[in-house]
Amino acid sequence: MRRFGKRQAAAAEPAMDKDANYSSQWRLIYVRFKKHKLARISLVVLALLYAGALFAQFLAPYGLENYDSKYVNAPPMKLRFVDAEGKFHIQPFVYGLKSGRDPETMRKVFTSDTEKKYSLQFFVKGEKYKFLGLVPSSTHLIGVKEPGRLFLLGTDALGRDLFSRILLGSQVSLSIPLVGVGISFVLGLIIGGASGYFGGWLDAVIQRVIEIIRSFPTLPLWMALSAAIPPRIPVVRMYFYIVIIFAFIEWTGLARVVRGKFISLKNEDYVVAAKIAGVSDTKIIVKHLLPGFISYLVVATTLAIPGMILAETAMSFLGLGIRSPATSWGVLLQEAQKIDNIALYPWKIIPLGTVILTVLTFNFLGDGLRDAADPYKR
Amino acid sequence: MRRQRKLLIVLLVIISIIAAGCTNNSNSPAPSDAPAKPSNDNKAVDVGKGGGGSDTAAAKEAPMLAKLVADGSLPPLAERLPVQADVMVEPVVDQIGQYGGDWTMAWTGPGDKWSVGQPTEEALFRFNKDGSGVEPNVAKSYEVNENSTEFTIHLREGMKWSDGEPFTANDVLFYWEHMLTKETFGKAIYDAYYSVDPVTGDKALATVTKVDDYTFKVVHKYPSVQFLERVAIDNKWFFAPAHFHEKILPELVGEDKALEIAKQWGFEDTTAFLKETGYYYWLYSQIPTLRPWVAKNDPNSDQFIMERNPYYWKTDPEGNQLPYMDRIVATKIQDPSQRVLGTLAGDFNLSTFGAQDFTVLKENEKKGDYRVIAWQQPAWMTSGIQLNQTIDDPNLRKLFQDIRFREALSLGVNRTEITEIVTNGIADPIQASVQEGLVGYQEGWADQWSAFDPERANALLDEIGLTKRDKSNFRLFPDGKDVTLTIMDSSEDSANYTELLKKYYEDMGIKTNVKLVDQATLQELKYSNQVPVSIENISVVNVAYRPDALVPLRVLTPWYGQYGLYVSSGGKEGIKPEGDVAKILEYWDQIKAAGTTEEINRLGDEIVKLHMKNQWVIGYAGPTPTLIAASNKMGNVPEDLIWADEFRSLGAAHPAQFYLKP
Amino acid sequence: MTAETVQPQQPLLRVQDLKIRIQMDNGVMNAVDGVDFEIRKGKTLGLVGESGCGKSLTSRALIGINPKECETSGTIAYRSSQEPEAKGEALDLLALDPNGRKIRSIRGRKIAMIFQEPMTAFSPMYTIGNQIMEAILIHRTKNKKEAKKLALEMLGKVGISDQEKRFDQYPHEFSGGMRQRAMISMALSCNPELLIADEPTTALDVTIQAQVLELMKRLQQEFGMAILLVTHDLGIIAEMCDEVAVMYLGKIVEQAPMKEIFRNPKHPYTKGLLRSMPRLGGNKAKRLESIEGSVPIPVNMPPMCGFYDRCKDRIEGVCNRQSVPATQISDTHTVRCFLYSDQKGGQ
Amino acid sequence: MLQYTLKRILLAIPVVFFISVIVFYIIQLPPGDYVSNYAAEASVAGEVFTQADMDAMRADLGLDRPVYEQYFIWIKDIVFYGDFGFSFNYNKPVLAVIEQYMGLTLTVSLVTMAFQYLVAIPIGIYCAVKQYSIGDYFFSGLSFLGMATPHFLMAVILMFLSYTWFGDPLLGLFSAEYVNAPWSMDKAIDLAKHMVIPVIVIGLSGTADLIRVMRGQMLDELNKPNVVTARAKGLSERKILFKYPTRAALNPIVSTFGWSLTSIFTGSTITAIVLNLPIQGPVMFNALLGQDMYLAGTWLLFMALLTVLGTLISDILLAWLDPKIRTEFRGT
Repeated sequence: MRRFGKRQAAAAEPAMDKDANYSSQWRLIYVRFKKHKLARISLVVLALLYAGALFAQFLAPYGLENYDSKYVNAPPMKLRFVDAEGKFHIQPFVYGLKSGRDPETMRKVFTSDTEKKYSLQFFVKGEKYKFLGLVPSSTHLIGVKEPGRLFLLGTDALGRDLFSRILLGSQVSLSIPLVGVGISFVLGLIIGGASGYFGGWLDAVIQRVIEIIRSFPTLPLWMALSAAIPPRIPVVRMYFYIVIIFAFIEWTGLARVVRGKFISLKNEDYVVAAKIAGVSDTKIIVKHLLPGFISYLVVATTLAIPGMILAETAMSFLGLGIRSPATSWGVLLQEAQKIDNIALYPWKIIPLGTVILTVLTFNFLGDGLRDAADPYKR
Repeated sequence: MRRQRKLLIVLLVIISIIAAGCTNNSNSPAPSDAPAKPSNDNKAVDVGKGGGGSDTAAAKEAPMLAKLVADGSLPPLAERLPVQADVMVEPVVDQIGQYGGDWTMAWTGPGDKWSVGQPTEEALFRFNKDGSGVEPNVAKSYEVNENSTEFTIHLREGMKWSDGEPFTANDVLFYWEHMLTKETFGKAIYDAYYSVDPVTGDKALATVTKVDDYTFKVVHKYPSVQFLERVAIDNKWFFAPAHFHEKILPELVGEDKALEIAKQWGFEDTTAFLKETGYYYWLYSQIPTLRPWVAKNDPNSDQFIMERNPYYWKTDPEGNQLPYMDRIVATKIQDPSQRVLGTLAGDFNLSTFGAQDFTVLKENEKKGDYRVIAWQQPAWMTSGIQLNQTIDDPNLRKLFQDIRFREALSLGVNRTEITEIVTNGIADPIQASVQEGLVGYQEGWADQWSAFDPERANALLDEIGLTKRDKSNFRLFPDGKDVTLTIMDSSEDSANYTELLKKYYEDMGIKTNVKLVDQATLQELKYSNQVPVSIENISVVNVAYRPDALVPLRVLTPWYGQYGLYVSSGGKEGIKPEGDVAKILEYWDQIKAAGTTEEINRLGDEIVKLHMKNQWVIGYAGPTPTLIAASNKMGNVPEDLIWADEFRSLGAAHPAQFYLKP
Repeated sequence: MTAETVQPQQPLLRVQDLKIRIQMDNGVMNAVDGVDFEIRKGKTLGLVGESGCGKSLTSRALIGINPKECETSGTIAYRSSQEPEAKGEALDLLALDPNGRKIRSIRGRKIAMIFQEPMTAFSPMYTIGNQIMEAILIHRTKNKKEAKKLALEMLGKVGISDQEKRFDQYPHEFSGGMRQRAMISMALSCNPELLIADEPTTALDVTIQAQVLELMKRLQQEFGMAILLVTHDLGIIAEMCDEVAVMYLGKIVEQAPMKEIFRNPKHPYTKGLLRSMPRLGGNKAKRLESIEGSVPIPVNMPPMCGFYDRCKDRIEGVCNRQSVPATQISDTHTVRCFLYSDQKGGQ
Repeated sequence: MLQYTLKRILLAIPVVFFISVIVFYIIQLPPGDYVSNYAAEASVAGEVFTQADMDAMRADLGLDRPVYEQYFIWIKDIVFYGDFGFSFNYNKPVLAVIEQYMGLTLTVSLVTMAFQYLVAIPIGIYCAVKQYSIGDYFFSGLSFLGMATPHFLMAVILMFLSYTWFGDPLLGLFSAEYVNAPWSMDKAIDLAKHMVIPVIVIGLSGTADLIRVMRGQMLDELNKPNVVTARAKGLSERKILFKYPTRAALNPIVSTFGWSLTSIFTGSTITAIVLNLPIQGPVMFNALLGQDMYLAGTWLLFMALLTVLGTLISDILLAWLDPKIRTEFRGT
């Protein structure tokens, strides 16, 4: 006999009456989130992106310092199944590249050398690297036999494979915003909360501090930083510095919101009641105040992550931050934005796609979370 | 005198009005030519390509000026030009041009003063087309005595400042007495004005005296063979509008009054005011000049405008007063790509570019309706390095002074790859060297250590004693310390190049850092001797003209580091030059006191030879040309000149004779 | 007042076969599943049931203010005794455009509603006065001064002193009871024929609860309006209602005059409800009973009695095989249970 | 309220003072100063600059004094004479430089801002009301795209597209012939044409943010019981929408308006550099790079002041808009 299962029931419950079920708020959020298709897809995409970053060295056919003057500014190669004679191959292949220069414009011109076929191979031995930063290895997921070259997304001005650079760059661009946002989230929540909840002189002082920090000019700070940082500092550490600075400014916005919400919520009857009942301040904040505006915080923080990814690109534009051969998406975009690249080698804009994709997915994810966390959702 | 002038003007106005009434053509400048000397180019009738109007005589001056003459606000052309015999006739490159139009260009603002300064510059003497010598420009002619101590210089009679005041020897004397020797505009008296005793090395300042209104004399104590060339480089304008500066110089109007005037101009103090008005005068519309175009508005505007000088003293071979183009319109840009885009879109009709923009410019040549003209530069290279011979770190200094190390660095880099990537295949994969055709050219130099031979490079490094290695397999000094090359750079543009260098050097086991600092910091670091490796270029036409890059005379060029400070401080600071560097200085002293040009060239050659022997400056890619993207409408742009600061860059093309085809 | 004498038997509102279905990811939820009831002029109908039984949806469906995800069907025949609808035929409120002018002229004017949460039912952005006046300005007068006068009057009627000052205060400056009074004054400001009170006192403490109920009763007499009282509290039902409808899982399982329900409950659910209600003077030794289990969610329900899982008197093979028809026990008493149905042997 | 405002202004004074100290310190942080910068530029242009020249120039500009002394002189002149110092680069008083760019800066910022608010708020409302509709996805997607593309790249790409499609990259704010021309209809049209790219680039990203916030707030508000109450009163949907949820949802947006005060002046710096807009941002960026310290310092101080002012405005707006906070003041 078909029975109406309890599990399904849980999903439908909030639709009935609001006072239905309060015990499992996070579970409800989870259930509602699962219903948000775009957010679910975004989560999958993000997971793929992060997995790509984690295993970048393995996935990328080439390393960051694989310069080759023969293949400067080469356009993306076509993976082919059918060769020039119309024969079909199960294993995809690429043609070799013949390069020359246009005598008039000195532009590098590439033509496919249909004589030379290089099949796409898996688990190819190539440049040495450390898998996950630990295990030395030289196996790359895909590649072609030397002297063939595989440039799925073309090459840059130094003849490096753009596909590899995007993958390897994602390690920097994807990992560090999380840290920045984490810091600003924690700082904003704690400080803003304390300011709003306790009020009084503490509030006054914190507000002043926030004001000072907010008024702090970021640009010269970055410039001073880049001038002050020693040359052989590991690039990632450099980026960490800047992200921390960034987070340091970012948290203030969050803190203000939190404070405002706290002020308007702290006189709610249920909060006052809890206070009188002797519930500890921390517990009141965590149990009673936070759920009141968690959705806003979620939106704010998920929106802050892409903000930092973009900030990194902006810093690269100003010549601050990561420097080639170390690579981030900001570095790639900075290289792409030169007018001759856009005019002559448009494939260099491809990293923009990954930036947009990441920013979008983070946003959709945040959106899904927001909708899921919304206590009034029907 | 003044009343007379006024009367004359009134008379002229009346005549011109009557004349205007007589002819049908109301804007006809014909009467302005009428009172001029009849000898003044009657053949001008055949100026076929002139204004194209019915009135051929109109072609003698720009329509916009003819109009002013017609309504009486400007004296007729003949009165504005010098006397007939003294008018300078500027040859045109291709053909007689037409009046009108704007030269639109991009600049980055008043800081970019030279990009409008050099093309409009009028020097007393200027370099001739191939740069082999100087020719009179503002000066009409000169005489020099046998032992090159007395220079008599003649000026052009009737020549006028852009405000119509006459230009005479007084202006030269005023400049000499009140400005140059008093250092009012913040520059020390130029070396050109000192002569040196070949025996004692004693330095003596020249004397300048007025002979008559149009003649003055410069007298040196010791022979100064290259005086005119040196003036053409050090002190292009050996004159200033006395009637203007009289009214602002503190020593003439008093400190308080001068400060008051400075404040009126918007300046905070007189020092900055005098520097700007005395040195960068062409940016200020209030100051009369001798240039073809004069400033019309505030250079800080988004668009800086220079308009034709109605009193310009040059004509084309057919007697048409130059310049052809009405205005220079310089639009402020903030990013170099805007210059490219603007040129592609036809917003800028003549701009200059580095070789890196060659392909994008060339590909859009047709669409943008312009042509790309390449001028050679006298540079030694495009990409190279200079090793600071006096760097603080004793280990590094010893290393840098070791010729084997320099050879190793030279051999360890694949020049073909550098030229392909960095110069887009334009430059040759050669050593830093003097180009063929320039003074100091040495046969075979370009190929010295230019092969890519990492094996030999490593062998050399081992031989020097850099055999120890650290964990990352980088070489260490015998005492166990790091060998680290720090390349200091101030431009984002060379990032590709330094990145490659780092790779090659590290392949040899030499740890390399690239430190990007801003220009100001780099300058500071140079003074404090903290630039170990620099990628600055060397561009010299003739060492005798401008020695600073090759001879350690001051803190300027990275390779000689503190040697320069030693010389400029008279031995009080810096590091005493030794060996070949000391020899270079000896040669230079001899050049200063040399009696003949041959002698000077021989000594210059010796200096260059020492550079070839030591290769303090290592080059990885040969020189690339400077590109000029000129609209196809822009005529008379020469195609085969040398782009050199000494020749005033674009100024060498004599832009006054550029013209726009309708 | 005259209408009553003319057509004494015509109810003010007759709800027939009201169904509300909501599309869910895992099926269709029959939140309200064929509800029939009548509200007579000046009388109070109590709609009682547990949380989630669909009573709130039902009450809101009457004036069409459920969210648009709720597919509603059936008829809601509204027969006003006031102009201009008085003369015409009964008006099917459900047939009206839920955002249309017609239904809006009834909402607030003829049928008003008060809600459980007086705090959130008022917007914190506007003064109490502003929000009360709003309805008056829509339905009664365009003159602001007059509207204010009426509103102040109304505030006085619900027992708020110092109205002038209160009028300009914000909801957060009111206590809970005050807010509910203000809410009532807002609802009654246009002198409606029917007041729907959705758990009007649930959020209030007991003494205030009593005051508010007292107030409602008084005003009912004063204005002669009918009340649909939605509650889960049988105590309130006992105090306020003339008739009671017990809802369970989207269906009315039992309907009867108030006294009848209390004296003679038929449906096992009703009985359970009554047993779980504390009584003054009741046997203290006897523990209050509760109904086992919890309300299932009516998604993809097969035809069967919704109370089957929790029912002590369930008949296997009958109660879980078919939907339960309503059984008329007396003129005024209906119950939906196979225990009283003739059809139970039908299968 | 007045008392509160006054108190806040008093509290702001030490903040501004403190900021001015930090600002001055920051400007001094990078090695080198205006003179070395100037010398570097001069030597690039082929001029020769000796150490003595530099020392003399430093003495003239007062840059040879200790930093704190320079600071006090600067502050003293500001406080007593309203003199913000002198721009080395422009050879003009700082205020004159700021004034020169103020008009166009305000034009650009206000137009883009107006664009942002006028576009974002209705779209945000629409997206919330029609949640998960095609329109919602379309606008959200578009705004996300605008937000996800780095400004400088979007500006360059748009410029290049404008060039390839229309033959004009629309550099700057005016075509060459209008830069120095007096105002006319044609010039205004030309300006409007040149505003398209900046408005898209700067406006789109800001719009994205605003749409997000507006949509989120609206969704919160739309589900509040007071909407149901209003509906039960017989209000029309439109009136409900604007009176209740919209009004409440605008709260955080309006109150953060003060925060964006500084972004009027600095928000578009990078875009302005790429697009060659003659506005404050790039001027200040160059002042910072070129160590034109009084100009940079004044600018930063000005920004700091605006931030403080903006915060004040935001707080007052917040209090004024939220009855709860407003009555808290009335009560005490």
